[in-house]
Amino acid sequence: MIKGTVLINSETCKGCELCIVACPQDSLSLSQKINLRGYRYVELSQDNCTGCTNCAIVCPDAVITVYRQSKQNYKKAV
Amino acid sequence: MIKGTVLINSETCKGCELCIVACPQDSLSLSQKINLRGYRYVELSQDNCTGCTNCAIVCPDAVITVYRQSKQNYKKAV
Amino acid sequence: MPEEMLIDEMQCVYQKPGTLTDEYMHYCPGCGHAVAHKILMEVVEEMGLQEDIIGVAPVGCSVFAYNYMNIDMQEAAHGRASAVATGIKRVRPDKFVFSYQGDGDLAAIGTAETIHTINRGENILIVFINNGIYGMTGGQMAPTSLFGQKTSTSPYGRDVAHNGYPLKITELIAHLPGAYYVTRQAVHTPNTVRKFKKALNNAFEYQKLNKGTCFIEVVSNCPSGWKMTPKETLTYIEEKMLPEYPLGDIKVPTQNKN
Amino acid sequence: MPEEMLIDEMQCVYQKPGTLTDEYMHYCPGCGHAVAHKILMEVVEEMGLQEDIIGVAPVGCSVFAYNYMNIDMQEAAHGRASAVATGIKRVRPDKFVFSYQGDGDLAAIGTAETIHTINRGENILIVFINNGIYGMTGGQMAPTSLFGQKTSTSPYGRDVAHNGYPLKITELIAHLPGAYYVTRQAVHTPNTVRKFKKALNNAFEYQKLNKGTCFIEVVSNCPSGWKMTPKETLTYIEEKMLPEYPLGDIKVPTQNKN
Amino acid sequence: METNKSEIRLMKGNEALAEAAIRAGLDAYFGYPITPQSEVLEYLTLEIPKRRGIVLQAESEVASINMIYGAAGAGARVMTSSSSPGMSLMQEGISYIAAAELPCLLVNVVRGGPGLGTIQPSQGDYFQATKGGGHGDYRLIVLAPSSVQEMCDFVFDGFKLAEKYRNPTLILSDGALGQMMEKVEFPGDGSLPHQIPAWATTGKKGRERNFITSLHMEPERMEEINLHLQRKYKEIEENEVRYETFEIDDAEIVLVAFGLPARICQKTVELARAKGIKAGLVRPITLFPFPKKIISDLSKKIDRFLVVELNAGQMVEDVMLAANGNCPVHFKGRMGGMLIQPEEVLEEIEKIVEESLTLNAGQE
Amino acid sequence: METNKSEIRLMKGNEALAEAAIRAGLDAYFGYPITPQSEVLEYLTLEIPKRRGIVLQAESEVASINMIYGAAGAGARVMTSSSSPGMSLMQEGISYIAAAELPCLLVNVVRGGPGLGTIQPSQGDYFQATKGGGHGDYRLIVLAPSSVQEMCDFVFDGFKLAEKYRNPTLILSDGALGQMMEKVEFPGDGSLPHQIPAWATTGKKGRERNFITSLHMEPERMEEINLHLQRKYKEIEENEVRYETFEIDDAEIVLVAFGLPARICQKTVELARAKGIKAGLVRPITLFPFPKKIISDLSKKIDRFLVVELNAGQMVEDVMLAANGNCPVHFKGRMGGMLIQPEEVLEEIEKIVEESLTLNAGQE
Amino acid sequence: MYTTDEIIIAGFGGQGVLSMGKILAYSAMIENKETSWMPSYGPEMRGGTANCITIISENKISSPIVSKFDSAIILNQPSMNKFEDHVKEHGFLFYEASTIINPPTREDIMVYKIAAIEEANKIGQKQISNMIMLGAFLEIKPLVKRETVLLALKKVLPERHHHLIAVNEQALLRGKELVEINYHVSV
Amino acid sequence: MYTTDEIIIAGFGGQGVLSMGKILAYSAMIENKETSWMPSYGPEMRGGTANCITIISENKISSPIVSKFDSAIILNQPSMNKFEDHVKEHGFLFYEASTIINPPTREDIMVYKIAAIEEANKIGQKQISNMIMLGAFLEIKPLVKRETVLLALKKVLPERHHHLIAVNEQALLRGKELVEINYHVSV
Ligand SMILES: Cc1ncc(C[n+]2csc(CCOP(=O)(O)OP(=O)(O)O)c2C)c(N)n1
Ligand SMILES: Cc1ncc(C[n+]2csc(CCOP(=O)(O)OP(=O)(O)O)c2C)c(N)n1
Ligand code: SF4
Ligand code: SF4
Ligand code: SF4
Ligand code: SF4
Ligand code: SF4
Ligand code: SF4
Ligand SMILES: [Mg+2]
Ligand SMILES: [Mg+2]
Repeated sequence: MIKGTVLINSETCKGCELCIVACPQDSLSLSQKINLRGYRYVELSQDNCTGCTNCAIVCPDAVITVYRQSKQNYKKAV
Repeated sequence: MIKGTVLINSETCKGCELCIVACPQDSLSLSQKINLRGYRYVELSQDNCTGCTNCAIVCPDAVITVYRQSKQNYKKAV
Repeated sequence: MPEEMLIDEMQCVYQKPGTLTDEYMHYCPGCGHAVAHKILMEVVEEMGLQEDIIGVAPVGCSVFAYNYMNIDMQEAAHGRASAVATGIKRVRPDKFVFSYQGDGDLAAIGTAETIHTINRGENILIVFINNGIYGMTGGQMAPTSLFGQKTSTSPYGRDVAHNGYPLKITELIAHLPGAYYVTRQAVHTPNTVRKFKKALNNAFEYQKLNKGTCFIEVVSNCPSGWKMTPKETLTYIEEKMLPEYPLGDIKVPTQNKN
Repeated sequence: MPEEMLIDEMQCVYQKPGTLTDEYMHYCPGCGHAVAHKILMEVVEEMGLQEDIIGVAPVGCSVFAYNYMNIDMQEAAHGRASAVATGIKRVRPDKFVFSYQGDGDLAAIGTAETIHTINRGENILIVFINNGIYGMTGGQMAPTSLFGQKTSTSPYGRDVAHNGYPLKITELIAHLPGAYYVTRQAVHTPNTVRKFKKALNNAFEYQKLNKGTCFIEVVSNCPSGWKMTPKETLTYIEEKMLPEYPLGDIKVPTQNKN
Repeated sequence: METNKSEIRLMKGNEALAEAAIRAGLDAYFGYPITPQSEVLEYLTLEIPKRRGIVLQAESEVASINMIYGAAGAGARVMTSSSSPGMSLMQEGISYIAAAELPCLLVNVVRGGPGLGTIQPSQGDYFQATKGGGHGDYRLIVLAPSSVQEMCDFVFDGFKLAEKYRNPTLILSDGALGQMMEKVEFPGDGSLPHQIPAWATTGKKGRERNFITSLHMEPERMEEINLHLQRKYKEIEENEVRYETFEIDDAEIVLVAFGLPARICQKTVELARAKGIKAGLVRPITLFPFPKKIISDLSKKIDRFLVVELNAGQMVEDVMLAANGNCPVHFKGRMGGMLIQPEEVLEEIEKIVEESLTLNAGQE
Repeated sequence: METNKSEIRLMKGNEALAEAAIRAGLDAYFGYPITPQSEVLEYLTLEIPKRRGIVLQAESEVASINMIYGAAGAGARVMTSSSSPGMSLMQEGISYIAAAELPCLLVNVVRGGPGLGTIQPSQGDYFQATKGGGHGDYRLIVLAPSSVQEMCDFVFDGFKLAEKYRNPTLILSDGALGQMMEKVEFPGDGSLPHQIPAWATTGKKGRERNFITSLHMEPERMEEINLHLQRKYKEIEENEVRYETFEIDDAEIVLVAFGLPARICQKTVELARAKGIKAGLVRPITLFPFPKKIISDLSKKIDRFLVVELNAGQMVEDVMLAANGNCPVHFKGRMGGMLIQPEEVLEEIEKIVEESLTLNAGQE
Repeated sequence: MYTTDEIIIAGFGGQGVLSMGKILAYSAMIENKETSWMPSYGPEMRGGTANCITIISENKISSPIVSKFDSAIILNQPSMNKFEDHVKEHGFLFYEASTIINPPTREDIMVYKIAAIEEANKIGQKQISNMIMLGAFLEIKPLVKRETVLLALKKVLPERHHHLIAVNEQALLRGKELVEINYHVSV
Repeated sequence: MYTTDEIIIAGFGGQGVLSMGKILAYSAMIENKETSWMPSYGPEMRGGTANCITIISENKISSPIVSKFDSAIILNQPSMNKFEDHVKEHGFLFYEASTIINPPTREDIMVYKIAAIEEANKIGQKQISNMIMLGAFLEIKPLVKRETVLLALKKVLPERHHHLIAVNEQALLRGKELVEINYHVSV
């Protein structure tokens, strides 16, 4: 399985959970903490991310940056 | 052939000639005279009218009243 | 007069309907508006609607319709006749209500009101006089003007690339579920007039049954705007208008749609 | 942070496009507008249009689009975005122009402008966000609200007899010859987003080729207006919206239509 | 819900207006959502199905006002409401309605303009309301409420005046009045009976045909129509002026303000008097007809006026016209959705008084 | 057609305006037919394809004004024209354009209102033009031509002013000026160069993004916008006032009239002087900014003003505001499309003079 | 001779009413006079009468619309009914003999009955009846020179119609003759 | 005790900000006081903060919108940043302990830190944190009686929620206790 990870901007996350629904790996979950705007934000809660970008694609607020281990030379998966 | 005739209100006729085109009997023609509004108006110029109402139906200005010899008890042909 | 002698023995088989006033009509010689007025009022008379109907006149050559039609009427702002008719029908649902509109009025400035009135299925009749031109203002291009048609604002002919396509608003609104009966008629020959009359009859019958919006397009002429004699307009209608705007029913109620 | 260590060895495969500004978006959590903005700007970035494109924002929740899209933009009056886009495109024909509009904006107050812009075949893209509600003003009924849908102005549910039918404006305008490419997309799943992106790509390619109006409806959600959590809106879209507004191309260019 | 007796409630201005309309026998409402007045439509869609009348969300303000034209022409008691940009779209329709002399009630819950502006309260549409934003010479009867209670009361007054003069009446409110809650006491249902007028288009049963129009091609005829309208407006000016005064008897400086700012200025008058400044207040309630006479009378005995508005200076022109140079007229305004505070007005008073003292000192 | 040199022609006002617009470098015209101004669109559709620019018949006036907004925002030199009912429909769009500070030229060939009214000439839209028929505090620069020549000249002036101040300019004409033919001398092409302004939306090549908006949710920010606009209007009032005077040096009664009636009043002045009445004339050319100072100055030395308008009395308010009670201001108007004749104005003068004599006699 | 002449020309739409006024105005412009031409406009023209007011003056023209006229050229009965009373005292009224059944009755103006249509038919060019009328008018009221009118025609007519200028000249002259031999003065 | 009290209540949309103000206003009405309630409105509420101004007075209320407040009840950090400076000198500020990281720094006002959310969680009814806050507020500023608040609740809540009134009463009392034992006065 390809190894990936995501970087989450906890201050722009609005806790809508759409990324959580979209993640095929169940890697994401809502934190108990709230950010300055009052939202519980998303965290990577499991180490099984494949870097599939699904979460990032559906994230309305462009909160998520996705990285993938593969060396292929493309910038975006979509 | 059924015998008919038409009554033409020469003052409201605008001389558009649409009745002339519509008459299957060629019974109508434009007069040389002009009415008060400056239009040459239509006259019954032949005695072969059948009272088919075609002229009256297409007359925009409701200038023509049509009569027919038949004794059938209907008021309008359309 | 020789006619008068004859007449005594004859029956009157066609006369100006009593639902038209005695006012002299301001329309140009041979104008289809006048025919449409007359036929509409004939149907109103024959169906006995005169005391139970409210009409809406547009801004366009037929703006004075209320001078000629001997019924209660309102004159609407340009393009808004169907909104005005909606206002009337909503508060007087037991009355017959129709709007009478030109192509500039209904298909240009009034497009939104037309579409939404029909989409709501307002239980009214819309009579749409399509003469492919702005008659009243002196012959400018209408949304329904034909390809290449020369008008005072398309002096080199209507150019699709610049002015867009002749708008078949009737076909368009037929897709709306609120439209119950949609038909295209004409008034330039005795036969087309008879069919138009039948269509009007249908429309009022449907209105009585509360069926939704009925829409009758009338392909009409505008001798002045087209810069033709009335006779010439007959050919133009047959040869130019009808191929683009073919006559006939576009949407008819089906049995199961009651 | 463990991620950062990993990241050094990894490649970035998805990030916020540079064509979005750094502004925090005012949209409610989970709002489809934000997804649509992001994807639109991704396409603008990938196609290299950023310096040659002018967008038009509507009045509606996306009224602030110009704060988020890092391109030249104009904010239009409610319903008039396509007229504004027409004005821009006519004087800047060598630029890419799009309008971005909600269902109230495009399909209610702006109906006439929508229809006539497309009928003229203006060489622009119209992005139409159909969330079946007036988001910005607090959840009133839109022309596209569903049968029975409860909104703040249809508290007992949309009643066809009173409020009319959900208006399928996209199917309607597809009948206009000026419409070159008409498609209905969504943004609630990774897959629909990918297809939406492809559609945007097509539309800008066609615009480059001067093909006429391209129209992309986006079936979108409004968690606030629908009074649901964002997650719940996903089900509502699938179960209620899509049956009424099925996804897919409605009009595609055919070979012979070049 | 008991609606046949009067009751006190705590309510938003917009909702109070809507409730009042139902109690005033509203036959039909046509409108389009816009902040900050959408509660009117929302309230009516909730209540009317349970009670009586028609409420229809139109596709636009243009459609709304023309539906109003149709329904009013057919003799119904009708109302529409909107906020600034929406009112601008109605101007053609309003001109038609005024010209065709159809009674109806219009409501503008004004927000900060121009353009899309902001949704906060403003009085920037005074000119549009009182001088006719549409084309041609016409006037609306304009009522300016300053409390939620008046948002209710003026609905009744508005219908009454509209029907008495066959003239559209406009309630010129603002976003704050629309959104705020206050106590309001409603009259019971049925206090304002309504009959379908004889001129209405209801089908020509048993009479000559009625028609509603504003078209008169012959300029001679159109001038007659205008003369008739002008006579009517004159009559309205003679009979229907309404205003309130506060502490004007010995006032040296008189504030003039309408709507919410009038309440704020009343507080200012109290603060000023506490400081020994002889301030007073005139609050025009009808903006057309404008209370010229009281202003004119005062102008001959006071030192100065200070007009306070939430705009760049609009009613101030009417005050100046009435004062006709008899005394100085000052202006203090806030714009773009900003409200004004009593203290701010007081400061302005103090500044003016001081300036005039310096001026007088300089002249000596 | 030679267009690069000036030439004299006999032309309708509407056509002269259209020809002038082409010569002034019009990039785009968007408009909708309406009598009595349709010749503008007609002329442009005939000429522009042979020359330069864009002309598009829109589906409505609402669409036209919003196309203007778009094209002006994209930096083009643009114009639209209409007549009264059509202008009313544009009020929302005009408020947006004024708020977003987009330069453009608007033309109202006024007809008799209110409502559908008549197509004959009128000045019933003065209030709408000068006080803002749309919502919020904004001003148009308003030019009032009184000859076919000025229908041409003011197009150039209009574009110049609009672009100088980033403000819409309105030419307030009337049906008679639009329809009548007179001699007109045109400047050659190219006399009014135009560059795409830096703020325009043309694609953000090599710079930060530009955006055009009138939305400012924060009332503090919206107030700043308004203060900025008000400062601009003030500047316009200081710099751009234009008017003409005739025989005012020793005048005892001064007529004030704009547009066509100003020509008619000039004749009246001649007739009056022939009868020994010391009459004079002030003709405001800019209606906003209004020539307050000359009126104010005169008000201190003359006996009275007589304002003559083709309406129920609109500019008369601005005259009264400027005269500020220094002398009486009388009014004579015709409405509904009726023009006024020099003799009729003379009669009014004689009546006023007589009345004042009686009054004075009575007072002695 | 005349400092200002205010002329009404009225008749049916098709009678060349507007162009007659235009040609007068054009001629005045060529002769460096002040001039204005104001048509009746809008839908009232439809089927009804058309008219225009042409003013020719040595001085700046104040109002292009007046209600009393120095001269009237009337081509049909409805216009006669409407405008007869609007001719100034001692003014001039020219009217078309063949279309006007009820001649004017005023005795304080100069009245000229011109059979222009008849004459035009004789010449065989129906459309020039208005030039015949104009010829008659200019003979009595020489506001502009006949040569100027022909110059004006050259400017107004499209190139392809320039061959008609000769027959127009003929018409002007015929008008002049008609008025010389065949008029009725009622003052 | 107080002739007029101008109160701002501010927090996130979901924190019951508007209803807290409404209940206060309703209670004042029941006690025959003058009152007004003015919400922030429009799309700025979206995702951002909501607030309302409630005024309770013995006299007619002039302005429903003021910019300086006698009392502030602040439920989140952004509102604290925005409104701290708007409390009048010697005014009162109540704030939610669990959401506000940076406590107020002013020394010329009375500040009350209330752990309402925590307490509500303890009681097991998340939604009543605002009633706890209100209980605390009313203990310090007895503008209306606690019994009146319960009456108001009865009027405001739909019948089906009337069973919640008991727990609301509990919450009010808990607020009263909290403020008695656990506050910090900085003046
Ligand atoms: C708001 C407004 N815009 C424009 C006009 C001018 N106008 C009057 S009628 C008309 C169009 C008429 O065309 P159509 O609707 O096709 O009617 P027709 O005369 O051809 O029957 C226009 C543009 C107007 N009166 N009001
Ligand atoms: C002329 C005018 N009318 C009404 C409004 C109020 N208004 C603002 S946005 C909107 C509708 C928004 O709905 P939609 O277009 O569906 O956009 P959404 O917010 O759902 O994205 C309305 C009615 C306005 N600003 N201007
Ligand atoms: S990139 Fe894919 S696997 Fe990783 S968190 Fe996002 S959705 Fe889950
Ligand atoms: S989709 Fe984006 S905003 Fe929503 S929870 Fe996930 S990261 Fe946060
Ligand atoms: S159709 Fe009517 S108007 Fe036309 S010529 Fe015949 S009778 Fe006359
Ligand atoms: S009734 Fe028939 S036959 Fe007789 S004139 Fe008319 S069309 Fe001809
Ligand atoms: S202009 Fe055309 S539509 Fe109008 S009356 Fe004349 S012929 Fe009929
Ligand atoms: S109200 Fe609806 S459309 Fe608007 S931002 Fe919120 S969720 Fe999105
Ligand atoms: Mg037409
Ligand atoms: Mg929406």
